[in-house]
Amino acid sequence: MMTIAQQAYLEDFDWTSLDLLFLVVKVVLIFTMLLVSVMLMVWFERKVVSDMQNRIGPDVAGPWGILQTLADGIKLFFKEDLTPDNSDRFVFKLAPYLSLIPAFLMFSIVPIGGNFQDGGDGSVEIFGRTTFLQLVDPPMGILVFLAMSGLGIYGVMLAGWSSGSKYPLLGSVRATAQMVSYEAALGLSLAAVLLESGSLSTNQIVQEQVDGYWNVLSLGIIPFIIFLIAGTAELNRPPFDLVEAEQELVGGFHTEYSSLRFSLFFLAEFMNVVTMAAIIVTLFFGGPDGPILWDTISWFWPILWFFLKVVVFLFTFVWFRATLPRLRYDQLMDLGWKILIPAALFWFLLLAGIRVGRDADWNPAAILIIGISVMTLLFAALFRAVRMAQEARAESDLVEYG
Amino acid sequence: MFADLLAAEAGAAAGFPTLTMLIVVPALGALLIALTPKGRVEAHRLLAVLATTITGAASVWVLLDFDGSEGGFQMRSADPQVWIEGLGISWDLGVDGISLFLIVLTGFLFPLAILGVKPEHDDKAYYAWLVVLEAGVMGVFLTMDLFFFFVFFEIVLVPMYFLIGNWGHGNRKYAATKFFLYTMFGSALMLVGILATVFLTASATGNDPTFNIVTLAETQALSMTAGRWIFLSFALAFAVKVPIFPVHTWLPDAHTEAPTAGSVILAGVMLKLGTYGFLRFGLYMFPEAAVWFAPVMMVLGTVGIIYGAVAATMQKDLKRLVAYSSVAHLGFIVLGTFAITTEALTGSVMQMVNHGLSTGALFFLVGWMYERRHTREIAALGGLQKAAPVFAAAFTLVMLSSVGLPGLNGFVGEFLILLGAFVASPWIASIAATGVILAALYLLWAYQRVFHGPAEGENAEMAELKVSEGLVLLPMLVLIVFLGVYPKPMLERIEPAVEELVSHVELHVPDWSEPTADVILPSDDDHHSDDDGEDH
Amino acid sequence: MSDVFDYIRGFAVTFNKLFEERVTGDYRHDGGGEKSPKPDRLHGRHVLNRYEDGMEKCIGCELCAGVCPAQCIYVRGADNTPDNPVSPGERYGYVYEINYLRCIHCDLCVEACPTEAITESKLFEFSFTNRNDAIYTKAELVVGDDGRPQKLPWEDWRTGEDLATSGWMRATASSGNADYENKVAWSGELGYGVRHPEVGQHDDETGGDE
Amino acid sequence: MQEFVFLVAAIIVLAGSVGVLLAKNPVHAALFLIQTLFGVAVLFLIVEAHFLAAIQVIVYAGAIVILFLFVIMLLGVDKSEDLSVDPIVGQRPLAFLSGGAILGLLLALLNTVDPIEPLPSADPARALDRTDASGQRVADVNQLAETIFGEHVLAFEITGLLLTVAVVGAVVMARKISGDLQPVPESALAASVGLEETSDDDAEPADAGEGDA
Amino acid sequence: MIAQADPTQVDYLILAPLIMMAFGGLLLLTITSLTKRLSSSFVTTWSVAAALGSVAFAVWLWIDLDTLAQVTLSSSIIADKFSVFLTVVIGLSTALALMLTHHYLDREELPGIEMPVLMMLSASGGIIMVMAHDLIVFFLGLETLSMAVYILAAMHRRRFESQEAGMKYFVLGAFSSTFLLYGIALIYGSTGTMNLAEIGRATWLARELADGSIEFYYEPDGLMLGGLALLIVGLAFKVGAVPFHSWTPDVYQGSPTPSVAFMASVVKVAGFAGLLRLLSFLGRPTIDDWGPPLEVIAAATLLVGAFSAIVQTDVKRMLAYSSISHAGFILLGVTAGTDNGVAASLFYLATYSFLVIGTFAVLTLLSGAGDADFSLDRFRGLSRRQPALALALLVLLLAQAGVPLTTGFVAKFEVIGAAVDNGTYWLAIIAMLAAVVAAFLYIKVIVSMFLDEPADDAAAVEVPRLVGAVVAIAAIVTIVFGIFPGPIDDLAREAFVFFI
Amino acid sequence: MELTPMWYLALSAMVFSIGAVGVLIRRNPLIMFMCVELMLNAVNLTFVGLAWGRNDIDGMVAVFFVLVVAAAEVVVGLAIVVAIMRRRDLATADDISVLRG
Repeated sequence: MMTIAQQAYLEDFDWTSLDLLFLVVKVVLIFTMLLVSVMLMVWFERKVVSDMQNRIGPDVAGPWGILQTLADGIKLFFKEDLTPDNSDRFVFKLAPYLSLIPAFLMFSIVPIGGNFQDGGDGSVEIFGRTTFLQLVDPPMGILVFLAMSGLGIYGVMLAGWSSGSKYPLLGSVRATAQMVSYEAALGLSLAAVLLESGSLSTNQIVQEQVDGYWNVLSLGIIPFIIFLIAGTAELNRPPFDLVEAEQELVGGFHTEYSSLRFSLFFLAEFMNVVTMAAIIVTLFFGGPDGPILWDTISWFWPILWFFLKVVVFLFTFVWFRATLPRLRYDQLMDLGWKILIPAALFWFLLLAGIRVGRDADWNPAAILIIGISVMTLLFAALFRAVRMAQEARAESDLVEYG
Repeated sequence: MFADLLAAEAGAAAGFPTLTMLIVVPALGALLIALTPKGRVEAHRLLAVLATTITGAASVWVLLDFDGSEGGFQMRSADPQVWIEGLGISWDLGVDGISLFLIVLTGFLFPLAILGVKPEHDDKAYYAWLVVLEAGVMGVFLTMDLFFFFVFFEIVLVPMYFLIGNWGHGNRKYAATKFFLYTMFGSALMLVGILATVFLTASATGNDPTFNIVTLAETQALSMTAGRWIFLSFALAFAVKVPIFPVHTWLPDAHTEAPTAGSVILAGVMLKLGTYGFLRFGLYMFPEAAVWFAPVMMVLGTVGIIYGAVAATMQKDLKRLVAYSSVAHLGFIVLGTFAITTEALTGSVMQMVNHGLSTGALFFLVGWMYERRHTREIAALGGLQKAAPVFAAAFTLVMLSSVGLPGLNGFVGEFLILLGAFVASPWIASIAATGVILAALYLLWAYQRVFHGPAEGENAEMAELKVSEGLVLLPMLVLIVFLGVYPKPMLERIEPAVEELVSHVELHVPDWSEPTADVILPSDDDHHSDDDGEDH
Repeated sequence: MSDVFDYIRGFAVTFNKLFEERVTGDYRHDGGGEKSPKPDRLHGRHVLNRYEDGMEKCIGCELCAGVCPAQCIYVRGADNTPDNPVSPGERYGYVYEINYLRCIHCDLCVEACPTEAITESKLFEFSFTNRNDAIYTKAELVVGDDGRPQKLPWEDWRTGEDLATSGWMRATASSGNADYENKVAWSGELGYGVRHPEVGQHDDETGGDE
Repeated sequence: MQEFVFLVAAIIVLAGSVGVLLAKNPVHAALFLIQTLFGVAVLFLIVEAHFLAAIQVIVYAGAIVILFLFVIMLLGVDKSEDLSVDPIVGQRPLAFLSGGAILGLLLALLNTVDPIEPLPSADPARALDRTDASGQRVADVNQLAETIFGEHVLAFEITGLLLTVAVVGAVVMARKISGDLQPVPESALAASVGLEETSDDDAEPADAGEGDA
Repeated sequence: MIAQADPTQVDYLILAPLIMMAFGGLLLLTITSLTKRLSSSFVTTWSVAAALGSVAFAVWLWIDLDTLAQVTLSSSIIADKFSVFLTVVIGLSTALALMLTHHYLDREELPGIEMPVLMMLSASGGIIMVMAHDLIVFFLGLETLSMAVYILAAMHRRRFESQEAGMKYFVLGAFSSTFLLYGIALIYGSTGTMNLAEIGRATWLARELADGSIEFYYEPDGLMLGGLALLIVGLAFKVGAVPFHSWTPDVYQGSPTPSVAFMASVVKVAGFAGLLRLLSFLGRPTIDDWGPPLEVIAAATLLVGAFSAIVQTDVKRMLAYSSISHAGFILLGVTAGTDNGVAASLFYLATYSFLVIGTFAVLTLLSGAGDADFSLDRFRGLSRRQPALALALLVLLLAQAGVPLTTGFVAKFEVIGAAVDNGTYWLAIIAMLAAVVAAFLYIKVIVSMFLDEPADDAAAVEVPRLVGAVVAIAAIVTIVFGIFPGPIDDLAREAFVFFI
Repeated sequence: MELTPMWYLALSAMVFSIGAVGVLIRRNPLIMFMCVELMLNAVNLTFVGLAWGRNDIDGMVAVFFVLVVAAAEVVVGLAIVVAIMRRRDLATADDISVLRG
């Protein structure tokens, strides 16, 4: 049975029917929604941060300054577009789009609504057509997110390189190392989710979490925490914003950008924030899952719950920014490689072990105890190895300089 | 493992594995020498002498034990020790009239070579290499297995290479390398030939491959073309080893630069590997090809005779002269081999021994002369006769043997060869005969220049032959005379084997029979070969 | 483990701030609130001073331009015409421009000035929409007849804010009194009155710092 | 429709690969490589290899090319290569010739092949269009998982070994080494400052492509 | 013929040599990271023990093989006598090469255990290759092997040449791997499977003849032909056959000597194992198809190797070319494609491994600290300084030259025998000529060692016990099995693959 | 015209050849690696095309493993390049020619 969402695929897609129209409408909707959400997100961030710093924040443009982002955008739009002499012009111009497009595409797999209660598959009826409230639901679903977040690095990287200037280059090299490193942790914590859902499709992942059996709890909180941290790093947001570290790198990869091109980066960055929040919600918090309070507007509740959850995570990101100081580069790498990745891996193994044990009817308590003790042992070994390496390095430095 | 081999032979009819002993004793001797501590020069020498003497004694025992009336291989073990099963390679030794005297010659010359000269340095390695060499040479003469033949044929290169390279004179590195590469190059193709023989025979007969010479020779399963090609590959190896005219150039260098013992062994024994190879692996294994190529080989042999003689005449270095005389002498042997008559073959075998004795002795004498005078240049010598008459006398005798003076051993061989060759090809034999005259020319001339005339400077004070040296030389001189006067015991042991070889050739080569002379020449007093041969 | 709680405490701190009172008032709109007082050493935009008789202090010596690390000052001097002098002495600043897109308000020009011609005010709220506006010419920099900075259209300040000036010190006494050579002292400024020296920097207390 | 998408993707792929071949700047080459990889991912999608398309992008674009770019930037080796100089006289025509030969041979071979169809002997359990109990087509990722962890489990384990080797190797190469370095041989130094004689004594210069097919 | 007791069960005995080797390396890695300072003798003991353990398991497996071949893990791994034989060879070679690293790392002051670890992991890749019964597994084994060897080549971080060697090896290695992989893809296209047994089954078609009997015939399509050609190209690179040899001299010269010893033995063994296995699963007709080109490759390899070696002044480089020539000899056996040929190749591989490791062991010693100077001067008068070492090297060099009473001779004898048996006389003749030409260069070294006077300032090099042991083992094996090659030969014959 | 696996094979042959030429003519090791990646991708295309044509999952499995190998190769190769470049500021392979050959 070919579902409608899957009809976005080339085969079986009826190019003449209303399917096409539906698709176009969905694309436009998602696009608009993202743009609007970016606008609001920027405002929201500035507002919340200023609140947390006992400031007022933007309040001039529009009520409570809500149109501030729009004003900024218009300003940027009219600013002079500079291209440094040293730059690699083609790449310099290409880079912002490389940043923006993956950011757009990433959202296409997020189910933003639909009834998943009582075994529902999340489809809704609109104008007599059954459809999903998501752009596409490809079988490899969540991998699109990983792929796009991988592609997003190019924008940052090439922007930095093509500027022909040292700070952007340093910023982009940092960004690359950081994003590649944290993508591993991201993927590994994601694997735990996949283990639970048994499918890569986001729709399936949501279906499996229905009625409050959210992954955040059923997987233990660890994968979620790792995903949250790694996701923040992936977004280059504080406290992982070494990429732009103003004090050291002026503005990081986009130092040389101005005007519209700069705004594209800006847009992509915040779009990614929104998407990341949406993904977290989808993966760990049941997506649009939530109680349907009044049946008359049943389509409304999932959307509401979804956006509420997203807003909570948007707030969390801002909260991070307001609270945590920026990490040093080596701390960043240590956190990623020595803590998050092993932890994600070990937790994944533990979950897999429990699952196997469940299938084989082993004593769950015993598995848990044994598993956790093995994990502890492994972690101890890991830390010992790290300490050994540090000592050895210190010693060799001593020999070298002493 | 050796114990196995010994046991295998012990179980055989011969009772005691004499033939294996001929190879194993020197090999063990070398091992013992290698294991003896470095400084014990006398111990090394003693061990070397012991090993070679025991081998020599054993060879003599083989000689005595040999049934002279039989032509085939004797003393073979009934149950050959399998070495590589999949290829049908086994440890199988045997001796017939052809190899018998070469074995004895080897057993005889090695102790003398060791006793005759002392190395100037590195005694241990020197003796070890020499004794290893003996094992290799013995192996070539004794083995009944193509594979082992090749192994021994190649392995002798290594000790000889080191003997020349380490204890030789002047340009020794060059000479040693040239020697090694030439002979290795020669035998390279032989390996292909050997393998082709084995596998072609195996596929023709449908049997498992075997490397046994007798089996292969008796089977004669090769096609004519294959046989000829393979013969060529063998011939190249032997031609280099002999050496035959165009591929001889390594020999003067090697002989000249080798230490005295090396020269003696090289000339006395190692060159015989080639001529023996021609007999055993040319005629015996590929009779058809041998007959087909015989004219060419005879011509080459004759060219060698004349070329060697002419080149010898022009040499300024006495040792080099002797080396070139070897080329000439071996030309005779090749000529005799490919004449393929009973007389010529008998003569060839005889001449192999003769050449070993006379040239070996000559090299001894030249070597001692060099020890005394530190030069080998003919022009720098002269009038030695006065200072060292005994030395001169010995030299005369040996030289005359080399020339082929009747009454000495050289004559018998050369005469038989020419006699046989004349029957096969009068023209070639006639030309070859001039070689005898040329030999007289260059040797006598050299003798005259070196020993006659006024003795000047150091030449006048040259020391006389020492007793120890005399004792080394004496057996050789005795044999030279004895074989010249009374060759019968030797001939009658050789002939049955040769007869059988000739009949083997006749059997396997259609339309060919042993050339016979229209006129039976009056035979020599001691030459009863025809009658004896036809007795059985 | 305590680390984790420390983190949580940190988050609690920022979260609690959400509900605290804002420290910033809404001063932008008239009547919307009071501006908070400026710190003593705030460096605002420059003014070119005059003597009491209305003569300009600037003598066009270009020391300020020379010392400026951002190279934002452009000065060209000219000879005074004897019958109508702009400044006392031979020369006066004929052209005096400061580019505020470059100026970093380091105050070095003020220290370099031998005549105290250039000083800094506490006015910093100016936003222009044109690059040309960023370059303040002499006409805009020089104080008005009342000895106060001129208010330019794009500058946002309220009455009285031009009263405060940036505090600064000098290495040499500006008054020309040889007794105060090498002593740190406050300068008297036209129109702003004499400020009290900060503690420990008065020559009476320290007696010089040899 | 499929054909159209294939053609577009094929053009993208070919243009990208020619771009890699000809780009002077390594960064541009990397960008062209991404283009190719993306085209290949699309081609994967056409035949419903969704999972492969996704990991193609994740692994290649998301990791491999990033690594390339990272190294280019880290080392600052992004200077353009002068393609108009033939490194070894005659190497370039030869290379094109051998490339053409490879292509020609391959195409000729392919031309002889019968249409590629499912083999009669094929195992239905491994068919791509296998359906599950409910008649729904099994997604490629599920099939891949079953095969990789079933039939090819050993190969999967070996990839672990392989990656360990790669990591150990990378760590070894990247580790700071104490002590004095042995001098870089004269010839290398001469080459780096572009002295004339290097071209002389390099009669047979280092050439990575000599042993081609 | 091929037995698999229960497809769902894993036969761990078959995997034991592989597991032993791989886990030996990985555990060593783990232990090192957890201990403060690991004595290098522990590392050596551990790694050599693991390699020998692998050999021991392989021997057990050999004895245990009651059927002709056993497969496990969905028939992706095969244990027949062929693979077990080569596993033993790889294990022993690895053990010897590991024994060299100890001294080398100490002398060159290269800290770290990565060299032994990488060697062991690489060797496990080699074991996978020889045991592979599935093209994917084979390819992954090859990559594991190669990847580790690239690093081993670049291991001497203080020597620029070493890294250069690593890079050259890597670029060309990766390049050739793609050819191999493309070949695998095309074969897959032709047969629809990558399992060797199934490929064999798919390739051999049956047809019923008029008289009712069934005839098996082989009809390769274009994909199969192209696939095999590309496979051969890829593997020819790995074994360093002409014209895919250009990496060999540079890599050998630049790489750390123990790595070279490892490369020359294990990598060659694995590469040839692949060649033999891949050509054999399709049977005799494959050889008929590919015989002529392979023969040309073999001849070119022989000649180029031998002649290029002559002009070298650097002994290590010279040995690199000579190793090319040796590859040509082994190819003789492969091209013959007969039982004899395969057995001969196996014998050659087994004995050559010892030879070459022994030779490079001596080279390691003689080059001295820095591992850079391999000129002939280093060998001058070695016999005076260190007669035992010189004698051992003499034995090894003579064996490489193919002088009788050494394994080198028997090996050459057998491969040439195979070529002759197959009727390719011209190839056999070229091989012998190449042998003579090559002999010249070994003689050059021997002359230097025995006939030249030592340089005045030449000091005797210290011979550490382990390296000495390696040299001694190599020399003894060379001599003993040169005189009595029967045992190895029997094993090699027992191990040959079936050529239909 | 209908899309057949042959289209895939032909395209991959072209990409493979382009990659091979690239390895041969380019001197920058990094670009050489990229060309090797091109070749690997060509192989992947072949595998996928064939798997589709034969209706068999094995070809796709092979692609999976090739991806792993490609990743490992790049890691090792780039590590070596970085090690080399640290010692000398060279970008082209034939500048690196200390070793003859």
